[in-house]
Amino acid sequence: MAKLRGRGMSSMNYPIGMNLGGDPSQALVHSNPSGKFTVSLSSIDLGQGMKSVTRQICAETLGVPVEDVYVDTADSDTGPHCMGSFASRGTHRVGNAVMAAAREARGVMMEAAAEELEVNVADLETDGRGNIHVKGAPHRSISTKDVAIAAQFRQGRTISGRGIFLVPLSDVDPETGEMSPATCYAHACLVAEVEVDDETGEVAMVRMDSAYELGRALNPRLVEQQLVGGAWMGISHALYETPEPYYPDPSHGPRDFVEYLMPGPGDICPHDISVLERPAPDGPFGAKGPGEMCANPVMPAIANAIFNAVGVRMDELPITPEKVLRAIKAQGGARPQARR
Amino acid sequence: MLELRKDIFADERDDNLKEIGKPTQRQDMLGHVTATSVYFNDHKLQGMLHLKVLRSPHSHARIRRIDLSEAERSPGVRRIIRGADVPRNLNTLLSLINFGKDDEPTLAVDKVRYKGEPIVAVVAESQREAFEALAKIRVDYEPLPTVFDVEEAMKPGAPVINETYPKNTFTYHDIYDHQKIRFGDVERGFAAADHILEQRYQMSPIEHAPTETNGSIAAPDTNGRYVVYTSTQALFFSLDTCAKILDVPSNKLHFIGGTVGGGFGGKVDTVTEPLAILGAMLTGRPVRYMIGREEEMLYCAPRGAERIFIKDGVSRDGRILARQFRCLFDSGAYTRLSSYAVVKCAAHLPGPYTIPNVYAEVYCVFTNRVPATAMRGFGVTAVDFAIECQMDKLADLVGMDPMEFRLVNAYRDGDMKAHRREAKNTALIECVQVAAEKAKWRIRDDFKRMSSLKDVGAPRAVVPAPAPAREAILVSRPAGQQRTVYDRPAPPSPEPIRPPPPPPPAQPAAAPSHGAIRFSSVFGGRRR
Amino acid sequence: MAKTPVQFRHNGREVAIFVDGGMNLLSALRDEIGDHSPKFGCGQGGCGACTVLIDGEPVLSCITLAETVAGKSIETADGLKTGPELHPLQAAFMDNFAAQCGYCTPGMLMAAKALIDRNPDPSRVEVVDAISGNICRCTGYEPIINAVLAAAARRGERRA
Amino acid sequence: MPVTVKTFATPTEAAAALSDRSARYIGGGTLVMRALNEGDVSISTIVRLEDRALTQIRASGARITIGAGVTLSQILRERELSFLHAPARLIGGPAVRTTATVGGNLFAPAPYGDLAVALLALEATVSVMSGYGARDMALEEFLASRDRSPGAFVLSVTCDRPSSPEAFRFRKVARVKPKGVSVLSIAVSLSAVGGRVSGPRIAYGAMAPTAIRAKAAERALEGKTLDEAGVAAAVAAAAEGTSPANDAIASAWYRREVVGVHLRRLLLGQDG
Repeated sequence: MAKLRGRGMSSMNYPIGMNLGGDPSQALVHSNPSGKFTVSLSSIDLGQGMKSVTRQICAETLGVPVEDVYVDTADSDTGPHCMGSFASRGTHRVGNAVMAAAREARGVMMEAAAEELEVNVADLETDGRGNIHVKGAPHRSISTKDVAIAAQFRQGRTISGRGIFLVPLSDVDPETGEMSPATCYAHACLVAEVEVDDETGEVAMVRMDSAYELGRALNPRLVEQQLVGGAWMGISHALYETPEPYYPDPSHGPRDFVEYLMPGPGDICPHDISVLERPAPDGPFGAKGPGEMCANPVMPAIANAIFNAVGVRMDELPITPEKVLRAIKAQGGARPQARR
Repeated sequence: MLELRKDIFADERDDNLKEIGKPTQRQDMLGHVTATSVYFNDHKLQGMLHLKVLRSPHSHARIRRIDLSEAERSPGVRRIIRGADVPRNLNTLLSLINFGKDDEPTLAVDKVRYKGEPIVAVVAESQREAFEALAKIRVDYEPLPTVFDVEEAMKPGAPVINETYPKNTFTYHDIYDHQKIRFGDVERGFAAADHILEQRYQMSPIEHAPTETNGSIAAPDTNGRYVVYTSTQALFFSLDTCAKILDVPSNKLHFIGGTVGGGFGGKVDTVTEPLAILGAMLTGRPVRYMIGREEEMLYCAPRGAERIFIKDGVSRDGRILARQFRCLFDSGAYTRLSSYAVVKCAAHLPGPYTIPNVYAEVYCVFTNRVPATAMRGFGVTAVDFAIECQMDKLADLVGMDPMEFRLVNAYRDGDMKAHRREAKNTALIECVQVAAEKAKWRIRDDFKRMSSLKDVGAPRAVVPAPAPAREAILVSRPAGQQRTVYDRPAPPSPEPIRPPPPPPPAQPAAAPSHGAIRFSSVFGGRRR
Repeated sequence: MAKTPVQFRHNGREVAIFVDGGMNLLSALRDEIGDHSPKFGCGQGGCGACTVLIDGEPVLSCITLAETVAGKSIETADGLKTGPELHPLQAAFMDNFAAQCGYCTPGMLMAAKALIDRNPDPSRVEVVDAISGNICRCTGYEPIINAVLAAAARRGERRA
Repeated sequence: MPVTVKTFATPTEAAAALSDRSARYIGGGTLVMRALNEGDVSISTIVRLEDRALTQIRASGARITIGAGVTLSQILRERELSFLHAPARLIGGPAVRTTATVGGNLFAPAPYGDLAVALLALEATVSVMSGYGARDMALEEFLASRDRSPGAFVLSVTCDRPSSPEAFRFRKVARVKPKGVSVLSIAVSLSAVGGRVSGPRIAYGAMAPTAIRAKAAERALEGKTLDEAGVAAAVAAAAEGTSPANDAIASAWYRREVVGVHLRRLLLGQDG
């Protein structure tokens, strides 16, 4: 009996947004009479943090504290069109739409402030704490609340903005496949260490180290949520999951969370992550989107680690103990490769 | 543990922002921990009815007769819905963006094409009464031959699963049964290679398994509208799909969602909303249609299986000279979104590496299984698994460290990709370097000095000369027959396993490239 | 349909409802009481999203026959706060970003409460066992485990 | 037809009510309530028995009797039952263990029913109630006949407490940690006379439609020492007489392939 350890790696990129573009999203931003802002979207938050990341983008663009912004999602009567929450498009597409809407709203807010302070708009700046003041003269200042009141009740202005973001649709050449699939890509490299039981084919995760390049990390805690949870799903895809355990034979499909195998809280391993930020030229504050690609590098890294540990190639997902054991037996036993 | 490497690409960023880059608490976190976040199923409506569907026990069968007489008399039943009651009982999701033909009924009428396909919906006062009525429905089936393997499905004479696509493959550009990538000349590349490696990879289907199952509640609203609480991942996508299937103006529908118990791609297909709304229309009462867990596991769309064949030519010094793909997407019985994933897959090839000769054919194949749909990493996950396993084998073949092998072939700013666009804003090299450092994986200094911004352009920036007019052949090898050739590639097998496609018809100069995937706005009418 | 009266304590409050024969506790709480904090995830006893405490013990309300809780005391995530003040578990889940979609969170919180009420100073292994019947598809569990350990520690400090 | 819940004070009344084919006996509810939730309309009556005896644990000397209504968490609280803690702890999560009962576990189809595996290796007897009244039978006999006797339910289980911790060993092989359904499970109860195994009893879970005894392995272990050489014959015979299924957890091939490996590790006290 032997438990053999091995390390494997993988590297990859991932396109941001719907392939070929043509997937618009819109946003509306408006202020209430006391300078608190609402972002109206029809975009969905299914856990990825859509509400939170668009809230930060809006606050940054307006120059107000994040507490002064609330994001209202997914009502088709109040939220303008959004293509949907998929294809790693939320941060990039919706974020850009919110940024455009916030920019327009900020323009009105600054004009209203200029009128109140009797200065030129160009001389004003926001302090991000809810005040607008004359550059170099912080004492000549007005709160966003007072600006909103003035705009609403004296100046008759609406502090609001509309935004849309659209990557124009690309054609695809039928003969060569020439196309413009995406405007930016996230990147990753991941190292997985596993322990393989050469008598049972069981594979246990030992640890993972990874580097992800995601454009600007708008909120590191949200990025961490995606990368940690996504890597767990990657382990699950690699070693456990499928509704057709005997594919292409469709029989014996799992019916519940007991039969549908996923790693339990006792199967997880340490995972150290480095995040690189190369801003996307067309991303909101350079952001791309970590949502989808985070699971992908784990699968091949594990397969390659298993080869390093016992010398068998696992070319079919999921890599079950049965597949590993059959391969080891076919090879006449484990053949550990050079330790890495 | 997560660290931000601010030292890398620092000159491309302004890090002095007030809100961006801060670890701000989630706007929805308080709602989550106090269990007050409102999901679709947390809406309680007066007099709510419950909808359940009868699912096919067969993977492929003709429906001879449906007898509802006993079920209609079953206690608590308020309405039984058949295919004939659905205003437009044929749809394909991407018809909203003008891509593909309508090929899937909301409720099966003449034929079932996968086990679990909905045939009849029962709307009753309680779930129990709906279940009891379902048990009283009698359906007379004539079982048909089935096919579950993508390569079997593509063989001449295979059972026709989805009559909309009689060859069991989706149609691209109105003329081809697959999406092509042609870049340089792979045969030239193979001829120049020191090693050829030809391998087969397979990913089984994967279920999204969100903790909240798919579902929706539809209710008659004031002034003749219908309000719909839904778990959809794409509010307007679902709204417009329902407007089309139910043949009502979109402003008759008021969709509310936005807080969803996990999706991962599994809540785009809009399987519950049309029936819930139709139930509300036919009964005048609120109707809830929530998928059960066993239904979700067995009969709701998973991430589709993919079979991938890769043939690589590599030089002794570790440069990949040619890479050829044949990818078969198992779409199940209907198109859903697999047709789109195929094009995304083609665009992704040959992975984040600069290879002068690339050839690919990617197919969307129909089989008698549950239709596949989008999932996290859609179109890319399985092919990245295949490519990265292949990269590891190639490194082994040429005796290189796998990290260094990737660095040698990594794409950089200014390189020409196989889809004929220049690479920009790349960072693969830096990710590999940082991961190696983090994992204490030793790579040589000259590899540590490489950069996505250095040694770019030049020969790597041009579109190479095309191949002479011939179809390169990639033999589909059965599992367990992986092949490595250490000298010259074997000559292509005489018989192509697919007949060569017909030449493209001549196009009027003005027209857009025929059938090029053309997205109208989601509100746009259909063009074909 | 024959209805059966059932009386029990719900988050400290005496309640009486009528239930259908065979109704499970999850439906009773959500549809009859109006407490939507326990979630339907499977109805099979497999995901833990419907976890509540009966007389301090964790149970899956979806596979609990409603009429068997007569005279018992039931706690749900809806009753975790004391007034405006968050329960240490709720605060720790926030600090540790231990929720994404939030659907498993109520069940996770109750499974964790059952543990730290009995065992104020649990080990990581004990925490892992306590949540082992609760499925989370988003977080990878690590932040949840850390949150429960942090909540227990925080309570310890309070007592000290 | 709506579901009716009937609650009785005595086994006899409950047994009478169960003569109705649409009636099901409910223990902890993990099987019956799930069936109802999933839309099993063959159940229209649920029969409950409220009899304190069902939840009692009675020990007299080495002999111990466990009421069918005793829950797995009750077992885990009971020092008298420490020999059953290993299997009990590995079933479900805490919330399942709060309600899942000893009796219910005897009816759980493969790959469930790990407690039955442990009890089988302990040669437990069960008191089974049916229309004909209560009768005691060997657990092995009960498991073989349970699916042919609808309406029967279990009142209690009785077994001998193992003489020492080494005398009873249990291993569950699951994909998911810490709580997962069995790829297979193994229970071994044995005594060693002068370092040699005597009268070993080996039971498997998920190696047949119900928990079964590994008779061939038992014979091969008789009189042997507990070392690599001593257990070799039993390991070689481990899969004999088994008929595991292909299911979502593992294939029959895999179960046969590894049962010997796990039996060896259990007998030699190796982990993993």
